[in-house]
Amino acid sequence: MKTMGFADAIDDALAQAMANDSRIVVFGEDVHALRANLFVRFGEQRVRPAPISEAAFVGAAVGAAMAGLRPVVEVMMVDFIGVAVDALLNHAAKLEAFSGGKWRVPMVVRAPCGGGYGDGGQHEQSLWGWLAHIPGLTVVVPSNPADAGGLMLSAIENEGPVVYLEHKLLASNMLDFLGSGGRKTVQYDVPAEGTCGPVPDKWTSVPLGKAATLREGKDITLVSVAVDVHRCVEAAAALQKKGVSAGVLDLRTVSPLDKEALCRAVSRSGRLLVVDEDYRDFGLSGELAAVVLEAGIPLRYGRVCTEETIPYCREFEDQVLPSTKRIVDTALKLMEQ
Amino acid sequence: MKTMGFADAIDDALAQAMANDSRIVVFGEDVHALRANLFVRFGEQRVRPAPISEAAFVGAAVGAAMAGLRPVVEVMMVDFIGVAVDALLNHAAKLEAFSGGKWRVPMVVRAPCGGGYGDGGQHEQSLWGWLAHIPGLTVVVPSNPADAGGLMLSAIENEGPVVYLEHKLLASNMLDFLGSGGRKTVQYDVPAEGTCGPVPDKWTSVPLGKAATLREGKDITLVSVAVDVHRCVEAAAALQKKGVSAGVLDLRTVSPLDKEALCRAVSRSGRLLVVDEDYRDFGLSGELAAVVLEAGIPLRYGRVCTEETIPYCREFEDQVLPSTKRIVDTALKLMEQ
Amino acid sequence: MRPDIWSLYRQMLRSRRFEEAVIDLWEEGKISGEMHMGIGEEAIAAGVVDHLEDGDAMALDHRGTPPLVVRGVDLVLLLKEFLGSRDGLCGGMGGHMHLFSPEHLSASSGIVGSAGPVAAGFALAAQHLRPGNLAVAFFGDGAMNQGMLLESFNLAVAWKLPVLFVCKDNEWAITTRSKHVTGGNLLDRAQGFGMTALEVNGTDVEAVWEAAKQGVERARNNGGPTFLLAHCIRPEGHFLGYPLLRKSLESMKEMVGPILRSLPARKGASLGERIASLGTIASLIGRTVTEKYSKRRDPIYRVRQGLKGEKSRLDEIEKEVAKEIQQAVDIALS
Amino acid sequence: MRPDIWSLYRQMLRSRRFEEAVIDLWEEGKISGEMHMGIGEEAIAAGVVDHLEDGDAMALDHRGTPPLVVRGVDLVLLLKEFLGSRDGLCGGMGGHMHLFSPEHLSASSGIVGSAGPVAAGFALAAQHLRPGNLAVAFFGDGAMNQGMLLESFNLAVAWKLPVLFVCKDNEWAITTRSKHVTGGNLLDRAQGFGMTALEVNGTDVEAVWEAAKQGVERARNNGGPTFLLAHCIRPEGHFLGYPLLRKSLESMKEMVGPILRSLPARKGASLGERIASLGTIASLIGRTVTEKYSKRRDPIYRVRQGLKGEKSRLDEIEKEVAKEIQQAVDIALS
Ligand SMILES: Cc1ncc(C[n+]2csc(CCOP(=O)(O)OP(=O)(O)O)c2C)c(N)n1
Ligand SMILES: Cc1ncc(C[n+]2csc(CCOP(=O)(O)OP(=O)(O)O)c2C)c(N)n1
Ligand SMILES: [Mg+2]
Ligand SMILES: [Mg+2]
Repeated sequence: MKTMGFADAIDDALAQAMANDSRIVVFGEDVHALRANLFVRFGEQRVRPAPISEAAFVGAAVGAAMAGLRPVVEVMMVDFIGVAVDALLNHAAKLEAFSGGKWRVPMVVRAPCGGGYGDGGQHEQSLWGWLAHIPGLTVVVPSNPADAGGLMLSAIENEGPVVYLEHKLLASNMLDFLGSGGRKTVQYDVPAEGTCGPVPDKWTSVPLGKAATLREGKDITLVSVAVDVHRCVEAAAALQKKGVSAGVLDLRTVSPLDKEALCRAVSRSGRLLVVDEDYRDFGLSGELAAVVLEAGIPLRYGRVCTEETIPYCREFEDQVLPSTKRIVDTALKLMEQ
Repeated sequence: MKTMGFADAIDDALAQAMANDSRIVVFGEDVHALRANLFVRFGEQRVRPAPISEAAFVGAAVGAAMAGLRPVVEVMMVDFIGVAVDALLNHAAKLEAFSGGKWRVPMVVRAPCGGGYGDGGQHEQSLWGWLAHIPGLTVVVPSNPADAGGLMLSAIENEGPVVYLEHKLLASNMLDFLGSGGRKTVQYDVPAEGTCGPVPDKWTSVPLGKAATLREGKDITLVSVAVDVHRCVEAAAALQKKGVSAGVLDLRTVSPLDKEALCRAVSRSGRLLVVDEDYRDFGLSGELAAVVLEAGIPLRYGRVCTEETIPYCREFEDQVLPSTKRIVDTALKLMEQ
Repeated sequence: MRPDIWSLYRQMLRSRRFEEAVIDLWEEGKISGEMHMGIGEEAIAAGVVDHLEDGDAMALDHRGTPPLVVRGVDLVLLLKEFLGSRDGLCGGMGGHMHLFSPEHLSASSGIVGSAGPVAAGFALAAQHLRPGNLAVAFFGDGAMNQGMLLESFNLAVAWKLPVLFVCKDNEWAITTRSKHVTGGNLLDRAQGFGMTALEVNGTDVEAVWEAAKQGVERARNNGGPTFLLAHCIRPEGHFLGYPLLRKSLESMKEMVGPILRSLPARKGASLGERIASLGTIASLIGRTVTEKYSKRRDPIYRVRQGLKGEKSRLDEIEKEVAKEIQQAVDIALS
Repeated sequence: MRPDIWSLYRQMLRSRRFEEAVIDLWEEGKISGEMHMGIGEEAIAAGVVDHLEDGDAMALDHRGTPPLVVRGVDLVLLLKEFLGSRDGLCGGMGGHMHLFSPEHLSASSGIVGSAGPVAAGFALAAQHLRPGNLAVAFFGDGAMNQGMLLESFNLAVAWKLPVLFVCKDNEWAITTRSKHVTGGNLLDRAQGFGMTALEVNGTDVEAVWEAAKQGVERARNNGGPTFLLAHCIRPEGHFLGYPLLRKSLESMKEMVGPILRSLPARKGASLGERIASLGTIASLIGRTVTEKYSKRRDPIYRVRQGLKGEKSRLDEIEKEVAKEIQQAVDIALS
């Protein structure tokens, strides 16, 4: 056991995989700089800077994966997937079905996501629920270094397409690059346990589709991914003081969902509060409600999500993104029901 | 009152609007042929064929709407929105928020959607729930000629961006063009009431965000849009025979949702069955569960949706798309709970 | 090395007869979806695919049949896929717009322009895993306005990818005359990305073969991508049942009725503009119909003219191919 | 008609001083987000925007400040928006990457390449509603590989839209040298779409003004779009706080540490390739630093050299502009 940063963990696990499998290639804009360590160690052929042509190079990742490579293709921010999503929606996600199961697409789309550093509505989206709507895509959203590395390994080992989202508030290099820019004059509400933590000496894969129970609770279950997992833990502690026993479930994988873990927790607590940095409507928060109801489990339900375009102004932004306070308040309201 | 086909109703309402407002322009691939009547009446300047450049011309619709026009831009099938969705995700949907409310984008994206005629997984998607996930977009999905015309009027009159989806099984010109191709040797399960019906002599707008109760029911509420609304009506009749009183709600607008109508119906019946031709997970079906739960209404819940990539083979396709039989079976299961 | 005109002719004929069989099955209602024919493109398919070897890949568009037939994909599997049968090439899941043969590294897609990025990816894999192999992308003139295809040109040049981009220019995008919505000319456009671009008469199989040879060799020798603009025709219209080619009167009435009604409608464009629009539609129909019935640019007719002297051998091939196709159809339907 | 160098100079200086004030506010932590400077592009902004009239529109990229300053947008509103204040240009909702001024028909976006389609739409509206007006799109060399921009070139030509496409070629896309990922040259690329293309030294405001004049006149006279390739520099790096320009040692250590660790790591590329990668990174840093400190291609320095003789008038403008900016800052902060 050693400790490592969130971003370092991803690159470290990636490096381990690349060292053992020459079919793994990395490409995307500025990867020679953003992944300088991989660029130096594995050379420009395997860590290849790309033009600003997401549609072409994400589409190329599909073809490359079909033809024997295991590409890890980088989209600089998940917000930019808009120009390339056809490659996922109509190609990567559909190929196995189209080919009658004969052909699979072992590719990873790696993209920073999330807000909390004042980058505005086109650069702070989460979109994991949006992408998870597409059958055939696996969507992974880690919340700490150990999961980040382990899930990157399983993403690479997976025979189908995986969208791997790394939250910019957890990836310190990204936050420094896009946010502080070396300034000491700005602060961000960064969850310590998420940005740096214990990791194994040798990476082993963390299974896809398995949630992690961070805390058992008999009154209410808080479910989330990425940064908000830590907000939930904070909220659970605050709720404890108010005599409310709140459990916290870290989904880790948005699709496929760990339905057992979810239903087990909610059937015990009877209350589900979804905390989702992605947009509220037609996304993850609704899906979790449906899954529990389909299991025939009666529940009280609430959600704390991003409900609108994320504002640039830090103050407004804090009001729009889920916060510990909003979680606690909504949980207490739910307790009254 | 006269009767009119679904597709004719849309073009007729559009023609009425265009005759009264010269700012309304139509462009998209092959509109000179697909909308030949508009092309002849309003000329090539206002009904303009476009290159196969959805990203550019949907993006251009955003700019055109910002600068004073009221574009109705056509995407030949909603499946193809994948190459142009950035214009909706990061521009049309966000501009009002970005500009602090100073600038709005009165544009309509018109796209045929839906399956049931063996066109395969890249040409039969619905995606209304996927698009509705984006805050700032209105998503309209009519199920009959009267609504189709009236909702097109309100879509055009709306000051924000509207995605207007016309189901290909209801638009006989589309079904003939893409499906039968003039053949008498193929059949499709086309709901008569949806393809042809009474329409007003002069079009007036049907309000956005208002559902239509097609049938009251005290045991279970079937909620849907487009073609499946008619499957639900059929299923409700079948359920009646089995002694189950099933109500049917036609949402008509996916976003914004008519939450009152939904909650009213479900609080009465205590059971919600969502029938959604769009993909099941992280979409409309889950959102409806969340809305009802948020209102504090206890319910039994089920859904009949498309769960995977739509197969080409007509036989498999019928199994994957929602069907009256699946609706009835699932409803009866729900009744046992 | 010179092309073997006889084997090229046989391949073209196999594709033609295969697709003619598909037309019958479609008419009988046994095939669903938008059935796009490659009739008129056989010389391009034969002239290009003849150069491919094991490990070479193909990214195809919605007219993927001829390249797959020429590449040697099992005709019965193909037909069964068209018929949506469980034991078709893709188990009936993909259909004729989504044909996949891993053994031949061949994949098609119904999304216009997507053959470019996918071929770039195939070529990237070749660069890493199979040096000397290449990827071919087949697409139409309409696709030349699709951003992802244009991006893939640049990507292939920047990464020096072994790709042969083949543009089958039939001058149509469904009902649209491409020149009406396309700026400049396609050769300049491809060259503008720093790519070697060749133009060829796509109905002349030997010319296609010679041009493709250059591109294939450049790719195999790590010389980067080549763009091949091949002019051809679209006698069957955009797809089977194409309205502009309907013989039945009522379907014509259906089309013309609303148009004529809207001609005098109150409010709208000036009469001049309306007449102009009518003219546009009329000329599109006219052009479509003449294209169907003009033998002149039929690639198969062209070869036959060249080989007129050898009638007996032509007949022999004709018989053999007819037999092969008939057998495939019989098995597929049995 | 000749350009008024003095008013052009004043506009360039206003933009420069404004952005220098922004740098201070950013350093103080009062501005968030990725703060992209237009420093080095002032001659392009001034030389192009000087031709615009009421009803003309601008689609801007992530470096939208100079064109908006030159266009006459209220500096206080701009600054307040940068500061995220409730009464900023967009109520603090958009920020410096999403600046919108309906009165000036000006909109920016942080999505690379999107200025093309939006400008095409602005131009379409002009064609219908304001004949004689045009739209300008500002974007970078990196955007020239973004499909939607390339599509918009074709769309503008096909629809004969009054657009002036202005490519601010600083040869960079963040840390990437554009020539390394771009095939051919950008002028040919634009011409490949059948568009008139002009090349100009983007640090020479009079040259930009003359070239822009041609494009603007063509657009106003229904002559369709023009592409203007303007070469410039990027002295401040990609954005403020750009790692390759950090002075602090520890941040350099942070960057260099992992690189050096991975140099000898077991398994991976050959030592030669590793050295090559190192060399690439080193040269990028070197290039970035020299670009910051070479006055030679600073557009403002260039004008001053030309006007050396008129020192007193230069100083006067200098004073007036400094005063204007200082006042704006004071009001914005008050
Ligand atoms: C992205 C996208 N837009 C539109 C379509 C609808 N569509 C299918 S084929 C076609 C025309 C393609 O023209 P071209 O590339 O020249 O091929 P051709 O049919 O002429 O062989 C269009 C517009 C599509 N399939 N994908
Ligand atoms: C579609 C998209 N991809 C990637 C990015 C990230 N990004 C922001 S600026 C930039 C470089 C743009 O280069 P260029 O167009 O030359 O403008 P410059 O910054 O050099 O002025 C990139 C890649 C983005 N904003 N949008
Ligand atoms: Mg064509
Ligand atoms: Mg640049």
